[in-house]
Order: sequence, then C-alpha cells, then structure tokens
Amino acid sequence: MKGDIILRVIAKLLVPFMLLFALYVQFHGDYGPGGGFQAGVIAATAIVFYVLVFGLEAGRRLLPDWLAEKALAAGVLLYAGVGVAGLLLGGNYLDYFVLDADPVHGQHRGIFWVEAGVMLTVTGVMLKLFYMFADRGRDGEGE
Amino acid sequence: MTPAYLSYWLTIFLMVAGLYILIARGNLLKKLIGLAVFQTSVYLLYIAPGKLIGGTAPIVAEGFTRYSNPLPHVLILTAIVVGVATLALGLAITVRIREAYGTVEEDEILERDRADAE
Amino acid sequence: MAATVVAMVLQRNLLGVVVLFAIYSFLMATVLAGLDAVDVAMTEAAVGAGVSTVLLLGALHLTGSWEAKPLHRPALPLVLAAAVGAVLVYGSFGLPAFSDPQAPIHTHVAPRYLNEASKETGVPNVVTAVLASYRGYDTLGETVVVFTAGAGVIALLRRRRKGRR
Amino acid sequence: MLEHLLALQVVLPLMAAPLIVLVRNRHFAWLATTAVSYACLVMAIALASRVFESGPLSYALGNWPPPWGIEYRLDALSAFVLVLVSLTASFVAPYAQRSIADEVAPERQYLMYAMYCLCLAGLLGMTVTGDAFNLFVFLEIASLSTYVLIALGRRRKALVAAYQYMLLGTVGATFYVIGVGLLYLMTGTLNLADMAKRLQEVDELRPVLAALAFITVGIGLKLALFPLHQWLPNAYAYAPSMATAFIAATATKVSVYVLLRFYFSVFDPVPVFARLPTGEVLIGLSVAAMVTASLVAVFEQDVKRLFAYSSVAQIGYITLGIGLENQAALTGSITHLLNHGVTKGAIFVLLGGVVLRAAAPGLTVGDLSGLARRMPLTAFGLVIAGLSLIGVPGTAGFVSKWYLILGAIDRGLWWVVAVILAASLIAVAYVWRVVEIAYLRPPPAGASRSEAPLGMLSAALAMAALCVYFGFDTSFSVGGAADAAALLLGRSP
Repeated sequence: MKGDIILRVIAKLLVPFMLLFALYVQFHGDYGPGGGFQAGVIAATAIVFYVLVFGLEAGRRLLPDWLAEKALAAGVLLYAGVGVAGLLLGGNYLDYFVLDADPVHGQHRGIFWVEAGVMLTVTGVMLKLFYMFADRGRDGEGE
Repeated sequence: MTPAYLSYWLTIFLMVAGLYILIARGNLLKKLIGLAVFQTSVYLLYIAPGKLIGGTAPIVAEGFTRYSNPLPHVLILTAIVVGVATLALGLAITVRIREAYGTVEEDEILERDRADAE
Repeated sequence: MAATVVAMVLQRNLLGVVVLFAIYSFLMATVLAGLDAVDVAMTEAAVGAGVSTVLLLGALHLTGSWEAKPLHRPALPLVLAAAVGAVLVYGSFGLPAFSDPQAPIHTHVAPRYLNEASKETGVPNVVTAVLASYRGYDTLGETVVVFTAGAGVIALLRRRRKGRR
Repeated sequence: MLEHLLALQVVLPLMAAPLIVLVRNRHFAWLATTAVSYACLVMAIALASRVFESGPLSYALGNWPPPWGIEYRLDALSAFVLVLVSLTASFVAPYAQRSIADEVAPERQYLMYAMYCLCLAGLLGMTVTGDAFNLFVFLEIASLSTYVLIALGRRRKALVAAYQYMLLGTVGATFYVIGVGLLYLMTGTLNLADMAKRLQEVDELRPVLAALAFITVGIGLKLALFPLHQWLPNAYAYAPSMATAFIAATATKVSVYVLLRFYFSVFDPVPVFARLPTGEVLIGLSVAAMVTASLVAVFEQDVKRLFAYSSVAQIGYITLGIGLENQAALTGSITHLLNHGVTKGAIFVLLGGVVLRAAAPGLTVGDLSGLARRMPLTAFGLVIAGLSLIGVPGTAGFVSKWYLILGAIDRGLWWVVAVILAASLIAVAYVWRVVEIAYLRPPPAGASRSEAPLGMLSAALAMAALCVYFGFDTSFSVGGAADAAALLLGRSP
C-alpha cells in the first residue's frame, strides 16, 4: 500500500483538510453539532490515516509518541486548570462567570478553554492507543 | 400503546442480546463486543424518551420553539466516552492475556491456570 | 439493527463480528440522528464505527480471529439475560409514553437549559452549553476517564526496554 | 474558604495524576502521591469536623444552582466515608514506595502512582457528589484505574482477574446507569436530593421498583454482595500488594456507601420497600456470605485469597446491618465500614511486607511458617488485626459487631445473633490457622531474621494500632456512625 502513488498524493492532500475539519468541528461546536471530543477523534483519525498510508515511522515524525503522551496529560491539566482559575478569581470551582468582567463572555471563554482541553486529551489518547496497538503488532510479527 | 413503548422494547432486546453474548461466549474478544452492545443499548434508553415529535435538535435558532431534550444527549456523550475507554482498556488486557497464555478462550485459560496449580 | 445483533450472536468469525459491530454502530448513529441527538450521533459514528472498530481490528490482529465452539450450556445465560429483560419490560410499563411532552424529563430541569442557556452562556448549541458549563464537572470527569484509559493502556502495553527481563 | 475544600478534596488527586504522567519520574510520582494523600486527609478531617458541628455542606460546582448544575454535598455519612478513604490513602501512600519498587517494572511505576491518584480521586468523588450521573462518572474513574492496578500484578493470573473484574464491574456500572436512567425518566432530575423529593409525587411505581432492582444488583456487583462476589478473591489475590491494601480497605466500602445513599436518601420516602422484601433478601444474602465465605477461607491455601474471602464475609456483616434497618444495626454497619477498612488495610499492608521479603509473587499459608521468628513485629501486627477481624473485645471489630448484635436483638431476630457468633467462630478458625503456622512452626532452614522496611512496617503497625484504638475510643467511629445512621433513618416517615 505504501507504494501506491495515487494514494500517497491523495493522502497528502486530504490530511490537512481532515485536520482543518477537526478544527472546524472544534470551534463550530458552539453553533452546530460538535465539540472537543468529536474534534479530537477526527484529528486523531487524520493522523491514523496518514500512518496507514505512509507507515508508522512517518506518522511518528509527524506527531511523536512523547508528544501524544504529554498532550493527553496536558489536556486534563488544562481543563482542571480552568476550574482552578475560577477558584482563584473568587468563584466556585469551574465557575466561568468570574473569568471575565462580563459573565456571559466569561462563560464563553471558559467553554472555549475547556473544549480545547478535551480535544488535546482525546487526540493524545486516541493516537497513543493506536501507536501502542500498532507497536505490539510489529513485535508479534517479529517473534 | 404499542408504538409508545416500541422504543423501550427495542432497547430491551438489544440489551438482552448484548448481555447474552457477554455471558454465554467464551472468547474474551467477543465478550467485549457483547459488553459494547450492552452499553450501546443504554444510549437508546436515555435518548429515545428525550425526543419530541415535531421537535428539532437542541440548537437554538430562529423559527423553532420545540426542541428535543438536551440533557440526555449530554449524559450519553459522556457514556459513549466511558464505553470506548472501557473497550480500549479491555482490549489491552486481552492482548496481554493472549501474550501470557497464548489463547483468548476462557476455558483454555482456566485449564492452563489449573495446570499451573498442580 | 436488531438483525445485525442477532447475526453477531451467531457469527463465529470474529472479523465478521467486528464488521457487524461497525454496521450496528452506524445504524445506531442513524437512529440517534433521527431522534434529534445530532451531537450524540456524530460521536457514536466517530467512536463506535470508527475508533472502536480500529481498536478491535488491531486487537484482532494480535489475538487471532476465530472463536472456538460456544462452550457454555446456553440455557443459564439465556435465562439470566431474559430475567434482566423481564425486569425492564415490567418497569417499562410505567414509563411515560414516547414523545409525551408532559413527561417529567421535559417539564422539570430541561426547560431552563432550553430557555436560558443561550442567554446565560452565549452558546446557541444547548448540548455544548450543558456539556461544558452546567454539567462541566461531568465533562471533566469524562476527560479524566479518557485519560485513565490512555494511561492505563500505556501501563499495560508499554514495551519493555531492552536489557530488562 | 472552607467550602472550597470540598471541591479541592477531589480535584487535587485528580490533577496530581496528569502531572505525574507529564513529569514521568517515579520519585516525583511518589512524592506527589504522598503529599496529595496527606493533604486529602487534612482536608477530610477539617470538613468532617465542620459537618459534625454545624450540619451538611453543599457546594455548587461551576456556580450553577442544583439541580441544573452538579452539587457536592457532605453530610454526616459522606464525611465519615471521606475520612475513612483518605485515612487509608495516607497510610498506604508512603508505604507504597518500597512495595511498588519491588513489584512493578521501573518504567511503569510512575503510571502506577498516577492510577492510584485517579482511584483515590474517583472514590472521593463518589463519596461527596450529590448527583446520580456524576457518581457514575467517578465510579468509572475509580473502576478503570482499579482494573489497571490489578492488571499490573506480577503473575499472569492478575490479567485474568482484572479482565473478569472489568467485565463484571462494567456490567454493574451499566446496570447502575440503567437504574438511574429509569429514575431520571420518572423524575426529570439527576440531583439525588431533588430526585428523592420528586419521587414522592410519582404514582407509577413499577419503573421505580425496576430501578431499585437494577441499582441494587449493579452496586451489589461492585461491593461483592454475596452471590456477586466472584471477582473479588482473584482480584485481591493477584493485584500488587499496595493496590490490594488500598482497594480492600476502600473500594467496596464506598460502594456500600452508595447503596446506603440510594436506599435511605432516595428510595426510602417512596413506598417501594413495602412492595419488595429488600431487607429480608439482604439479611438472607448477608448471612449466607458470612457463613460460606468464612468457611471457604478456612480451607484456602493462598494467604491473600484467604483474607479476600474473609472480606466477602465481612461485607456480609455490613450489608446485614443495612438489611436490619434500625439505629443500632446501621450504626454497627457504618462503624464496621471504618473498622473493617482499617483492619483489612493493616493485614494487606503487613502481607505486602512479607511478600517483599519472601521475594516470591505468591504466598501460601505454608510460606508463613516461623514468621514470628523471622519477622516478629509483622507477625504481631497480624495477630492484632486478626483479633479485630474475629471481633475480640478490646479491638475495633468487637465494637461494630456488638452494635450489629444489638440491632438484631432489637428486631427480635435471635437466629441472626446466633449466625453472627457462629461466623465469628469460623473466623477464629482461619485466623488461628495463620497464627499457628506463624508462631508454632519452625522457620524454613536458612531463613534469616529480616523485618519489613521501616517505612512499611510503621505504616502497618500504625494501622494495627488503630484497630485497637477504635476498640477503646469510639467517640469518632461510633459517634460519627450513629450520627450518620440517625441521619439516614431520620428521613424516613
């Protein structure tokens, strides 16, 4: 499959659009269906697709293992951090009202960062899962 | 009465089938799939009653006044995520079992454990 | 959908079962979209039919794809599963009818979300508003669940470094 | 300020886990875990004393008023469980370092700590939440991390044990979700207090009865209620020592708490118990658990499995009190949550030390021979905890059983009193087996005297000391439990 030139060209063309679509789903989540979780899955799928066409090593160059691992932890910290920020600004935990002078705007801001945290974690986990299973597979063949 | 309860009964049928696969099959992977079907059927239990005929998706827009209930959607989004997390973990454990035992059939694993004990 | 599940019970080639599971997930997503749960449908399509299938195929590749004979006597599981179904059918008779606007779930908590959410949070997609704000703590929990699964799989499947064991 | 601790109590361990993964260093991981555990204990005690002084606390997460937002709620009962969980955590965490270093491959250790933090966060979250669905989310956090903790055991059977637990645990959690879903359909709310209020106005009881059944079975799976306990012995036996100590002392207890919460705070105002013989069924199952599981323990060869079966029996005592449903019996049950948690924690921590020195993954009863000479303090600790397990006067176990017996007499159920005594006699048999081998058999030739490392030993002996302490000073244990029991029963009409 790696040798198929048509596939490679199409993949090269498609992957950026898939990532773009993920971002669209992420930011359009306020107005239409979508949100951090779905966007994370789509983004991870885009990279999985890339890996399927170009091989594991190429995928790793695009988004290395350690980065995925950091991402999955950082996402949770970001989300929980938004909560702590609310606490520091004098509100309750996960209180978005206090994030901005205008409470509605504060809500908006809170939701934005929270969704970003979700996306980060989900992308990280999905990719990491894929890498882990793919790695095991190669081990199995080597034995 | 029948159409009113049809959605519940479909849900229940799926649940029972999933549970059956889960209990009756000896293959660890197939058990996990049964588990996934079982969990998926719960989605319908929550979502179906939230629908209002003539309603629309809960995205506030001009010209609509009747929306389906958004709360179950939120809950089920969470449940789906939990489901896939469980599935991933289950598969990882299954892969390790396969490496440690060389099989994913329940009875063969138990046999090998018994052989260990003797 | 029911038919695919029945086929799943009968099919012993696990590859077939996985494919059936993907079809089942897609059907489920369609039904969910029909029930106005667009966000859920989108997630189910991406997760059930996408991620789960990829993971299952990955695991299948590692474990082999034929199921041995169904071994247990089928009677006991069937009775157990049927008993669960019976309790549910019994319970279902008291539930509000399908699409009854007077049902408690439509009259109690949800109206505030529908009427106020876009004003209170500035987000017209009520599902997003409830998910990220009203019940934001649940979503934090959900993110942690994903994180737990991810970290757990790393813990279980990380390859041993060379030179150990 | 104090009320913010309610959120921080859960969020702190929750945030520690990703931090640990981010840093990827096992020393940092241990430090963070220990610090978080102690911080949790301090917060739990501060909150509990506040609750016992001035009544329940409520905290609206995200500043959304319940039932629209998620509420954290701390009353006498949840405060009691909160202290139990964080107390155990603070004993287990410092001891974990040596045990984990010995039993888990180095590159996995930091993940083990992360899982431990998540498990702690999940259990604490289950305890303080006032929202049915949020409870499910935290139940899953606790469960998923528990599966991983078990699967990290050294023997391959650990994997199978984890798999079985995962299947049953997930079925249990899904049953719980089905039950909650039915209740939600009938009430339109997920907030527990609100749900209880609105259930009183529900006329159609059939879905509520079905919900009761599903929640009982679902949570029963998690707490190893008698016929649903199959996962427990293997899970306890093959998990790493530190995981066993923590899970055995806390996980089932928190599930019991959930059951109590639903029975007495949600379902009780509704006349469902009149329609189903829940109490009688619980008493029957508990009695069966106490007798059969104790008997199995007498003949069990693997030491950890022996005490795991003993746990099933002890959970029988706890559910017995729920079934008896009066002030004395409930006080006994809730006290036993704490007493048994401390006792089992002590036993498994001590066994962890023995496993460390034995340098073998499995531990049969025969392996303990001469333990009193090889590890005198450890053996002494085992004796103390064993006495508490039996319920000898002067130990914690006696106090809770005493109240259970009072409760049974209150109900006029003399045969239950007889069974409690009989089960205690069987406990004498299995504890004596361990003690006899440890003290009267000679150690294997060439065995030298080597105690467990100081850190582990002091944690274990401190827990054993608590077993005795709670046997004499019952002001916190029984006092708190009596408050909690009164609270539960006070709601009933």
